[in-house]
Amino acid sequence: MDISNIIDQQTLDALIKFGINLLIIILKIAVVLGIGLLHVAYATYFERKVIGHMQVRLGPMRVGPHGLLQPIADGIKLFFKEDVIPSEADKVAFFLAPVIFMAAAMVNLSVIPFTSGFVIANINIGLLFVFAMAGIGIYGIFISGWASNSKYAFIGGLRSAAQVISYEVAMGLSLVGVMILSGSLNLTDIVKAQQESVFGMFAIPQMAAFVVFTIAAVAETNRTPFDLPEAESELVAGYFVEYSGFRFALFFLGEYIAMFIMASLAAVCFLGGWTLPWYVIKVLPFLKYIPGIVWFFLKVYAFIFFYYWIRATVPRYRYDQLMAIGWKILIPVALANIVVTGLVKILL
Amino acid sequence: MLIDTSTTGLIQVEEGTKILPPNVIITTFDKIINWGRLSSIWPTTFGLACCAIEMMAAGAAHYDFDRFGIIFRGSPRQADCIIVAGTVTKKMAPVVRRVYDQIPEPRYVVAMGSCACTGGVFRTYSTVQGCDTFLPVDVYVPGCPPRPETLLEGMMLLQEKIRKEQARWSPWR
Amino acid sequence: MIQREAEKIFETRELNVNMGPQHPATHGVLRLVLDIDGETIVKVTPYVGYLHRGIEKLGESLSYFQALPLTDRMDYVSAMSNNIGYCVAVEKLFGIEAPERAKFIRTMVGEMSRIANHLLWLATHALDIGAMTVFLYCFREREWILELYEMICGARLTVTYPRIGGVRNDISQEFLDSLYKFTEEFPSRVLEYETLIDQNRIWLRRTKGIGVISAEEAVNWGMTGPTLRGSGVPYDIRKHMPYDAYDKVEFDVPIGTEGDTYDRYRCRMLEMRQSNKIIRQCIEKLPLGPVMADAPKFTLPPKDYILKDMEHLIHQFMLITKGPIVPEGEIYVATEVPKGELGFYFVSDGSGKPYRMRVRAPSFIHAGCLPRLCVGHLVADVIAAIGTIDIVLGECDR
Amino acid sequence: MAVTEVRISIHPAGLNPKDIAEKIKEQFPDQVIEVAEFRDQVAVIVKRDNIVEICRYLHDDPHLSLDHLQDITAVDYLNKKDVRFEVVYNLYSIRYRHKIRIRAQVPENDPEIDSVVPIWAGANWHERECFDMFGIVFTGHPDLRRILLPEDWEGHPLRKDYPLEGPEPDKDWPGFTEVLKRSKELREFEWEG
Repeated sequence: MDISNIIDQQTLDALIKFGINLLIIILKIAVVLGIGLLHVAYATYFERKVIGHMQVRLGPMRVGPHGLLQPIADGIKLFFKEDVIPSEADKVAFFLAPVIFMAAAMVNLSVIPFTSGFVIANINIGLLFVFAMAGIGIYGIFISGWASNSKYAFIGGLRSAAQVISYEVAMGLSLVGVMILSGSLNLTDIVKAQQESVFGMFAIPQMAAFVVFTIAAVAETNRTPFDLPEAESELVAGYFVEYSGFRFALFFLGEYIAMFIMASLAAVCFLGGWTLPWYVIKVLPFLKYIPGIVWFFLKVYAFIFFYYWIRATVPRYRYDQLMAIGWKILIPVALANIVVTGLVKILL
Repeated sequence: MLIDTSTTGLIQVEEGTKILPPNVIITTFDKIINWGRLSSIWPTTFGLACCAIEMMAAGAAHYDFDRFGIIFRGSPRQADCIIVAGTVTKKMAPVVRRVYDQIPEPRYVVAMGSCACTGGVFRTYSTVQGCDTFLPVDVYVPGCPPRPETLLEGMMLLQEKIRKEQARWSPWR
Repeated sequence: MIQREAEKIFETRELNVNMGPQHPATHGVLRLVLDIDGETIVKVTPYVGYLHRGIEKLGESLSYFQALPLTDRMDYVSAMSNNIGYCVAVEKLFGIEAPERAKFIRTMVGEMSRIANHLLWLATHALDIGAMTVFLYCFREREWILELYEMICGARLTVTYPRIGGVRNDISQEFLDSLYKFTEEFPSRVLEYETLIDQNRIWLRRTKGIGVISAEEAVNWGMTGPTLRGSGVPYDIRKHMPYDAYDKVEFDVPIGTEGDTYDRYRCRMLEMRQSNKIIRQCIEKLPLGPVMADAPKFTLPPKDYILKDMEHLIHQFMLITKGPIVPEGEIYVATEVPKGELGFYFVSDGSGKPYRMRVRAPSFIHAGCLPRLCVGHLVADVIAAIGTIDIVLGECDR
Repeated sequence: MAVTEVRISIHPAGLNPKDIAEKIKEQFPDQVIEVAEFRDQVAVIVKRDNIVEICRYLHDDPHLSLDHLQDITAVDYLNKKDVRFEVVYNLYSIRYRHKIRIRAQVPENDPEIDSVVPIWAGANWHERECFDMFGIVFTGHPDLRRILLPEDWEGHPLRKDYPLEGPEPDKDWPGFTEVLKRSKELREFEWEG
């Protein structure tokens, strides 16, 4: 039977085009997912190595050459570990929490432009989407804290919810300046706007916003010095204290992916994404032959390295101090930055 | 190679014990999983007495447990092993047992120090004479307290033990 | 009105949180039950005794010489100081005195153990507050001290190097050289920790004004050591009741003013420097001579003789198993260990075993002050408070 | 900087402990039973009835000011003395640098003595330990529970008639025997399937 008898040529063309597009998207998802998971595995290794060397020791050495197989061994072990569900736990919520946390972090990968044209979903509200998903991620933390039926997890969940919500305000406000300058919420457009700007990257005109963003990003991902939800010396492991085996691994994955998202957001919104500022290329013209994705990942990993560096250096804030910084310093600074940016934009 | 159907069936060894006879797939799986387990033994942060200091020293810069993939986890739920580092008193015994019960399978016990092995010098009313009275100990590390190198040796013995395990990942073992 | 209605339906209670005995921040097996209102501490109830091994009872069943190794296992972080405390007390009971060289050696190794203790304290205190790198740095220097211990007695942690009436063996020139090198290097290492945390804003905010206790109250609670001196009370047994060679060396005692966690932290940091100074003076002033008191009735004969002739062997056997003949009486002798005042109270009934051996452990008293230090603060400050009083549960529970 | 280094002088102790003992004798003539001296340390043996008054006098008197309570403990003189227990207070004055030891006799059939917690807050845990180890009851103590041993432990270990190795295995602390029993059960547990 001939297909053209049923549907006309035009529809067929559209269908084939749609099919190809779908295939490309699936391929892209596979690539991004692969990158994401590999990143998580080796981000833990990277972290242990970096912090190890900062602390005058070596980090993993024995598992594979220079401990390179360490994350794989950890993964295998966690996968084959017994899955303990506390008898008093809320079972459905207990199952759901790590999935929500992980999924919310993973979905964010879809809007991150890795290089020119390589983005799974080039939606025009990319920035908002990231915030929305970060907001959903809190549910994972909060539900896990509630469902575990453990006081430590509960306190951790409460702390985390309050912390992430208040720092999301600061982070959102810090990015408003970027939005004003680029006139778009689309992450690809933001990068392009930076390419065309005089400064080459928004980190220079938006210095204050960048600082606020960096601090808020650390807080948003519950990392030292804002790692109160999982403060090891107070709450043992915080909201995931009762999770074992692969469920715990999911939280781990989610955390490192969230870190990756924050780092790439910083790279995209402030450091020019996959592009280099024009003046750098003018001075060192050969650099433009290096593909953009390399620059993107360099910027992302530099930011992640900064995360680790902080972790190895500073002590932990107390809960009320953390909130005070968020509400009393970061948000006013971000607001002032918006006002100044707006005025400059109108006047110029 | 496919599995020979005649050998995959469970065979009765003795009343109540069922084992899966070793074959290529099983042993390969064993190797991979055992390798994963022995390469990342995470003990709980659980110090009881003097030996805990040497345990900390073993985790610190000079001896660096992290080289072996050993990192301390605060929550027993995320740990694989408990290092009973120090004297177990009768008051503490229920707690130690409880921490052990909270660790998900497969779990291992390392008795570190003379006190944890036998009670040591403390043959008194309040001391448990060896934590093996209520815990299944895998490795005994003697010494009062054992040096960090000794503890490392103990952990490597535990690794050897895990390497020889058969099908601990399946219900038939 | 609505609120009152709501209060009828919903009851609000303090959340009751159990911390420990298995908890990363309780320095062993301390158990705290916290009643918290939100994040504020309403009530703290410490439970100790999870490491109660019956050392006092055991000491009463052993002769004076046999009980010495038990003191290592009390405060295992600074075992040397505890040994010295025991030996000083027993020597006073016996009425003998260690020779000059032994006194200087003891002062030296005692101060080494003070540094080792404060390093471990700083390591865990900083780790609890979140500065994890300080932990590793401190352990690096602690490891150095333990290696020096190994040079003199072969053990790292539980040394049992001081003996009743002196020390076990003489020290070598090689050890003195290594120790001198350590004292030259150490102040720069302390500076390294200080660059990491001393003026760190987060550290300051976490420690200033936390766990404040006034001088009168601190004395009333029975605090001793750096915990007391942080409140501004100049009480240091090394100065008040000098033992060993402390009256022959010069050193200052750091005193705080505010009585908060930060002042106690500063006190200990400065104490490390002072200890370093004392060690140097001991090396410089170290006299020649024997290291064991010439009192055959009360001290063990040298090992060489024991291995060679029968009389000394029998003598040693009798001393160890039956103990020396001690005059009847009672004695309380305190020494300044890194954690505070370590007192030994002996009642002797004339036999070779103490009739009553009582240990006044500073950690025990300090753990009792925890509720006083914590109430009204936040959960995170409990961790800082546990760190600041520097307790070791082995000593606390005995 | 808030923390300063001070040089504390090494000067001789304040009052001679014998003088302090004399003062106590003057103040409480009917309370003091005996004054014992051994190696320059003086102990005043007193009756237990007015121990709080004696301690308050020693603590508050401006010339004595024994503000630092070093230690409270007890000694069990089973078959050695007529009065079985003695509660021992070691006191020290940080300002004047003198010390004294007070020993209060507590009979076996009525092991009770007044608590000194109102004078020294630090006495709290010392007295709890005494109660735990000797079974001496401190009346007026705010929170007299066992401290080192579990609450439902039987016997007082530091009494001389308590065996060093503790009770027989079957009479052991129930918390521990329960653990042993449970671990034995779990060890013999048969896995199904």
